Amino acid sequence: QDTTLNVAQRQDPQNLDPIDTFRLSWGSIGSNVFDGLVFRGEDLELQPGLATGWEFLDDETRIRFTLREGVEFHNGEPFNAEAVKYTFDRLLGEEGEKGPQRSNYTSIGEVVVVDEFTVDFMMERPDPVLITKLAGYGAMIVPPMYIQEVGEEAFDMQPVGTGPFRVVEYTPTVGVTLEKFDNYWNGEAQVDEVNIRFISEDATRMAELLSGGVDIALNIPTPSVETIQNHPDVDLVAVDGPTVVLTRFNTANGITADPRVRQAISMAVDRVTIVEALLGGLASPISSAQGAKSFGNDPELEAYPFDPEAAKALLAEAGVVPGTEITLDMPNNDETFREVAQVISAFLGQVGLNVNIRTHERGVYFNDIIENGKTGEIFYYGWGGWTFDFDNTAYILYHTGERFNPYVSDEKLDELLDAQRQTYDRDVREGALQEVARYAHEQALDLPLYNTATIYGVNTSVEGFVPAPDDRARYMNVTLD
Amino acid sequence: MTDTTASKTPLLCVRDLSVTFGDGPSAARVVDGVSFDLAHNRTLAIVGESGSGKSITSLAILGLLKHLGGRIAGGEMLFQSDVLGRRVNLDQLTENELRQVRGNEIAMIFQEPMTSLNPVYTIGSQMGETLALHQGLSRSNARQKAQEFLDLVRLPNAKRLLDSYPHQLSGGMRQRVMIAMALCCQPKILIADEPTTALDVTIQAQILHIIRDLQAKMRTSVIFISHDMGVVSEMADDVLVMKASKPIEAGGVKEVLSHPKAPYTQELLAAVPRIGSMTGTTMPKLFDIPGQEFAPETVPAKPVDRSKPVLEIEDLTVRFDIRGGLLSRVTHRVHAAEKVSFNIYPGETLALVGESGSGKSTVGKTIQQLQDPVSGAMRFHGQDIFSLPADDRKAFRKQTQYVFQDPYGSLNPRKTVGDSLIEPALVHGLVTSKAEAKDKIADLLVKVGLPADHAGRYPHQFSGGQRQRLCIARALACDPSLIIADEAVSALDVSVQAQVVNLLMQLQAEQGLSYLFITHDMAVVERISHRVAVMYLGQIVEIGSRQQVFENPQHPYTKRLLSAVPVLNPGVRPTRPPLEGEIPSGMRAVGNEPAPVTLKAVSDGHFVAEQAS
Amino acid sequence: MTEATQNPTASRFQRFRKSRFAKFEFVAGVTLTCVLTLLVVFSGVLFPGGGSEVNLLARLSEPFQSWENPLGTDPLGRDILARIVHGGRISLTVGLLSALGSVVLGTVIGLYAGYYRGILDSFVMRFADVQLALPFILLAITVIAIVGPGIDRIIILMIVSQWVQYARLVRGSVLSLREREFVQAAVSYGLPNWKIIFSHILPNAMGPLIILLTLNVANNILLESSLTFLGLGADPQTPSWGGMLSEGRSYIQTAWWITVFPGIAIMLTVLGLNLLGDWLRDELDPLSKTR
Amino acid sequence: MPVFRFILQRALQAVLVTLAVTLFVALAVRLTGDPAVMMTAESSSVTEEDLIRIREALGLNQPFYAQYLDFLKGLITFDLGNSFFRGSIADLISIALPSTLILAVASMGISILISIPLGIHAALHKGGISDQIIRVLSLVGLSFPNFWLGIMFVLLLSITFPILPASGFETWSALILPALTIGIILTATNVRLVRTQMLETLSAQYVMVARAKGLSEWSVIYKHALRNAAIAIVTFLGLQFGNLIGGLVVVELVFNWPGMGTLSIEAIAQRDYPLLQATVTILAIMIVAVNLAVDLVYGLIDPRIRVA
Ligand SMILES: Nc1ncnc2c1ncn2[C@@H]1O[C@H](COP(=O)(O)OP(=O)(O)OP(=O)(O)O)[C@@H](O)[C@H]1O
Ligand SMILES: Nc1ncnc2c1ncn2[C@@H]1O[C@H](COP(=O)(O)OP(=O)(O)OP(=O)(O)O)[C@@H](O)[C@H]1O
Ligand SMILES: [Mg+2]
Ligand SMILES: [Mg+2]
Repeated sequence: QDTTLNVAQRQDPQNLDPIDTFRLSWGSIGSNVFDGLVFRGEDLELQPGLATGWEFLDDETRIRFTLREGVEFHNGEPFNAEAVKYTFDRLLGEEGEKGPQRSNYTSIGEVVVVDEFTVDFMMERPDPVLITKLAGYGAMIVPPMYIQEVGEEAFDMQPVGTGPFRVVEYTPTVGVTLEKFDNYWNGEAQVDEVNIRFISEDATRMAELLSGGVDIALNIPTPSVETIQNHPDVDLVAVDGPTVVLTRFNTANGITADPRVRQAISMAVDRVTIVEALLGGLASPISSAQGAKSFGNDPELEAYPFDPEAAKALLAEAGVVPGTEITLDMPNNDETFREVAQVISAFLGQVGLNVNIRTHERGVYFNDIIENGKTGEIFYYGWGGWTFDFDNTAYILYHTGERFNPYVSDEKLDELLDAQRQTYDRDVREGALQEVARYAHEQALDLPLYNTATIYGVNTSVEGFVPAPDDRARYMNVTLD
Repeated sequence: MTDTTASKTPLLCVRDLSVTFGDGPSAARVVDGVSFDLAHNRTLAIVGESGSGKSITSLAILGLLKHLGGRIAGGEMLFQSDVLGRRVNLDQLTENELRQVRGNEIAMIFQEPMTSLNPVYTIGSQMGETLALHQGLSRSNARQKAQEFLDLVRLPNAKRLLDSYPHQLSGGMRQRVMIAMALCCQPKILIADEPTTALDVTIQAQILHIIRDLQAKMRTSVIFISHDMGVVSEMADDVLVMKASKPIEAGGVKEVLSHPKAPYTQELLAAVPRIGSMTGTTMPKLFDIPGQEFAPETVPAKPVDRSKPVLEIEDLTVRFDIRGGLLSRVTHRVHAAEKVSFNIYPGETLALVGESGSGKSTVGKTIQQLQDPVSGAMRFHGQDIFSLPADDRKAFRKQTQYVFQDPYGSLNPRKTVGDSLIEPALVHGLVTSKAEAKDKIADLLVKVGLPADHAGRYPHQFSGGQRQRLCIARALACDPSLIIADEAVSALDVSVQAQVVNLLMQLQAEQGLSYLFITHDMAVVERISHRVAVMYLGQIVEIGSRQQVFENPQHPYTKRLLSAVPVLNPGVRPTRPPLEGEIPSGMRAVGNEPAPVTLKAVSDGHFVAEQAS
Repeated sequence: MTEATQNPTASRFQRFRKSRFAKFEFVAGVTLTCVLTLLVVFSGVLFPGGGSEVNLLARLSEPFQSWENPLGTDPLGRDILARIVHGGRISLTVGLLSALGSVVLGTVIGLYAGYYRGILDSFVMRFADVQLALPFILLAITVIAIVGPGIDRIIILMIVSQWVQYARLVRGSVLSLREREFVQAAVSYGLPNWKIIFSHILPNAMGPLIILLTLNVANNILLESSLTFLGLGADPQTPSWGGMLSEGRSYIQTAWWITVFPGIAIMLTVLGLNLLGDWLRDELDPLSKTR
Repeated sequence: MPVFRFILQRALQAVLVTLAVTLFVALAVRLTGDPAVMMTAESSSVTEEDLIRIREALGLNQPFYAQYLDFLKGLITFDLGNSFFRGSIADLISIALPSTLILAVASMGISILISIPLGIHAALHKGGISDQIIRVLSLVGLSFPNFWLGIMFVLLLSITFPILPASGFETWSALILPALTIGIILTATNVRLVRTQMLETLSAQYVMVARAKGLSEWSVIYKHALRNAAIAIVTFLGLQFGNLIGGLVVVELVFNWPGMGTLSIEAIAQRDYPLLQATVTILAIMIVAVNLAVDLVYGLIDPRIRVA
């Protein structure tokens, strides 16, 4: 009797090739099909994956990986140093150029085959996050012979990896069917088949979950949390995720160019209430643009307290008259933030700021409104590096000239951010990143709101599902009643 | 057919029939106490004014009222049925029994031939349907039989017709198909509801002939509904006159038509234009309507001054292009008017007569500049119109006014009649102030015998005759010298028609108007016109004074036209020869131009086309 | 289809029995539309807060529990009733403005095209074909991707893509009216063209036009809600029915009232307009006028 | 010959319309934003060189007319090329088109099955109770926002009473809810249409004639009246097809139906020019084709426009 696990997730990754995507929707499929040299499980600890170990050589300009033996791709092709070299040559070469993953790995200069089960990564420049990055997305190891045989386009649809499941069929916009891979190197999947369906409409995905049409649903929207909690057959499984939500300020123009105004706004918004009331408690208020699990988080750092009176005073001091109009920009497809924005608007209304909310199509929002600095005084920003390393977020937010940083340009921040990128020393880096967070807080460069939980709805018949904070759901150890 | 000789009991015996529509207090009684007997092989004509309940009576006999929401409120209709094998009261039959009688023993030809045939089925299938139903014929047998009946109504090429659709047939052909369809089960009773009203005189004559002929062959009893006394006199054995849902008078045809007792019957007969009644006179003459406002003597018969024509038409030619083929090139042309020439003098009525499609309206419209001619000249009081620039030409639209055939259609339903009347005068700047306009409207209304305070009403609040007067009043608004009346009286009831014709003549006497009177009704023409022009296939084939044309018709076509008019001479069956076939059409392939006819003088002012062969 | 093909007796009968339903339509249509319009017009007086006062303590209160929030509250604790009343403003504005805009534009062009034929006429017909082949929603999504979302743009978009319907309809009427005898009569006594168009043709083409108009007002209200549902409509702070539906759908299992009530509001409005349109159709039927 | 000419003329017109639509779409789509930018919208580190590289890879550096001609060439040779992001467009369409067609046909079917008997019944009982109920119901049906109706169905029939699946498309049962959602709205219009058309034909003289011939009610109604009413009904259904497609776009989203609507909306969101061009063009061709077919069918049922 074959067992089939039915899963629903919001998005279609549209392309199963690891180097052609940056979507979380790929992570929850690809993580079951591919392995990287490094493995990072649900506890976020880095462990040996297809590499059994690694060491830094030559003044940290060369990293040597010892590869696992006896591993086989789904098509029977052996895993070896050639496969690793092929994977990275492909990622950094012509094929990788067409996709969005390449830029994450450009610190690697070249991969050299030492022997059948040893490779050296010759580093172009230091990359402290590299090892983490080898655990995901673009660094997944792909089979050279298979790709050469079927071609790149076929690989997009019918990829082959070394993971616990192999792709049986991928039907764009509909779903993907995975089948247990019998020769998996690291144990055996408990279900025979996983059927992942793409259901973009939240209400429909919920309906399927509640009616038993699917066993596990990903991307549970916060409004549905209560329903799931109250439902006898479905459990809610939540874990802190990488995604943080903040509102950023236009620090260059308008009233928010004045730090006092920014601090006032920070004090006028009650983030705890937002989290409790709107997010069903499934998020945590944050004091910098990172969650508690993030490398670089400083538990000591206290957010601005909720204090409307103080906020009013500060505003008065800054010469902002009550009734001043400001604008908040946001993308149009974020239902939850739509509510949050309106609550923020209500809070700011209490201290005399009238907020107009403008929405934009997501693509336009990021690459026009933000990139070209066309935002109002306040604008939404949500970011979730699956690496859980503050570097990723902070660099984008505060480093001068970054694509999504139209306003902040601060020598001190640039220096700190650059410095921590030059070293693999975790303590040095951590100190620098915490310093960045503190400085941003003092300047009130943004208003960090909360770190959202990754929420799954799971039927009670499902056992052994461990929620992945980074959305990379793994179904290997899941069993069904 | 099992006709067991003339039994003493009538075939159909209607007693005290009443029909109501609606229920409760708002119920309308549209047939009230009608009784009659229909004997074997006899024709009963039901005549009466429009809306008097003639059609409803016949629908009641067929048991079709309930589909219209009507109900038989009283009376009985006894019918000797063979299929049911007993004498039945038609009102008491079940729907199923009724269906066996309908179409089989009692068949009906409906009022409007144009809409009585289902447009999406072939003639053959529509006829075959009835035959299959009532006579259980197979497809091919039904087809065979249908063809026989089409032959019987003298439709040319019956075999091909079976596969034709209704729209491919002319009105006359459709009406004949209807007759064939009604007769194909050889019913005992044929109800013919105004079978010829919508048709041309010549076709009418043809159809009446066919019905009479078939009746004689099949010994069918006929109920013939009409408001045309001439037709009735030709067709009926017995007559029932109805008015306002009640029977007024009944009896043998001779008796009723020659010695009408009821005032309404008398009135009806007085209004009937009788062709030949003017023989010997030269001037037009008013209808003698009992109780009308002006006495006939008030119209002095002035001789027409023929020194200076109002309008001269010379070699007027109008053609319509018919496009076809892949490149939509002109492949054919309708030669609607070919080298038409005539004059109209002040105070004169020229009647333009001819069959449907002979080009009469085209000539009228061209004069009114609603249609561009291909060639020819037109002079108003000597002024050549077509050579003027377009803008100046329009001013002449004041000089001539056009009265359209359909009085209802030519009044804007959403304007008060006052507004409609004054519009032409406003356009031509004849009135400038509101007060002036008001006076003028009142004046116009009074002129055509309508109360001045009706100006604020809408067209639908007037009767047909009143509307026709309104159209005439509008034509008068610009003090034109010529009025073109295109079938202006054909749609009217005889009595109303007489009133309108009188009005026209009276206005002519008062104001010296000229008329171009377009019609195909020879009886009216005889009354109203000074001169007559006969058109045939786009050309004038005979023209002369009324007396010359009517008393000495030269062209065969004129003769045919005259002989087709039904004569009110009860009891005397017409002896005119049956007409065959369809009217030839004016459509010709490009390059195949018709030969122009040459007119030859027969006597002073009387010209006739020379025969081609 | 034309009057000529109808049996005069039967239509007389239909007129005669023109049912009580006509009255019902009228009363129900007028009542619904008037009540809703009044509510919307006086929304500012009835609910001065504009329905956007956030009260997180009262979030998701159930309907029919208190006088304060008779229809319950949304996730931000805002009063559903107040939001529906205020939201009607957007819906009705969109419905009315877009329909009025397209009816004016379409009628003028249709009259001209039908009367004079020629280039404009073939252009209108071809444009109509093209427009027919492009589903409005897709067009709207594409255009809004270019110009950005907003009620004003939606209205303009609707006008741009709907005037053709009116133009086609009017053109059709004009083509047949042109041949009617009263128009011919007007030509025959020399009435200038523009006068013929506006005083003879237009009034007689009004009937179907008004029906299309009411239908379109109703449809555009639905379209607006669809677009807002897709995130292309009004900004989040302005209450609109489509927006409410869109926001409420994630709560459909926990708080049905957020979605159901605005849905009913849309339904009633559209129903009211349709009833009115139906009634108007009967009323403007030339046959029923000859009574 | 004239029939042939008619078809030829209509087909030519259809081709021109399709061309105009494709040109319009191709132009409009290029105004919506740069797909290279969109593609990298959420990637934080993109350089101008990256963008140029991507544009080149996507063929966006060519002049517009060349891109358009390429597209047309593809259209004619049935080679729709590749999506910017997701492989062969033909593959995508081969899933989306049939599922949209199934849904369209099913909802049309539902609506025809319901609306014809209902409309006839109402017409036959004009002014009666059942007629009034049908009229009111049809108006109510016209007044639903389609996506809302869909959500209500899901709430009622998938969650409260879990009888039918809320999404999916492999099973027949999954077809029911979306087809019903659109079907109901179509039915509402169609009932009214059938009713008025039937009223018109039922009062026609030839129907009275058919009765006078003694035909049974059944053949009077279905053979004589309905066939004539069908002429207008069919034309209207053709015109309605465009609206149907528009409605599908939204309803597909609600039911996660993998059809052309969903595909188009995704394509717009990603500025996937080739895909969007392809989907909209195919939808347009479908609509044009349906209307062409209607014209031809029209000729079949109405001999008056069938030139002899
Ligand atoms: N379906 C109907 N409902 C209500 N009244 C009707 C209906 N049909 C006819 N009538 C009325 O019944 C009366 C008689 O109509 P009928 O058709 O029998 O007249 P008619 O004598 O045949 O007139 P015509 O010469 O114009 O054909 C008219 O007053 C008409 O208004
Ligand atoms: N616009 C037109 N296009 C093509 N043919 C036309 C047009 N108008 C009239 N005809 C044709 O021209 C011929 C003459 O038409 P016209 O209307 O002048 O006839 P008529 O004698 O007035 O007939 P009726 O008595 O039926 O009114 C007819 O064969 C008609 O079919
Ligand atoms: Mg009658
Ligand atoms: Mg004529």
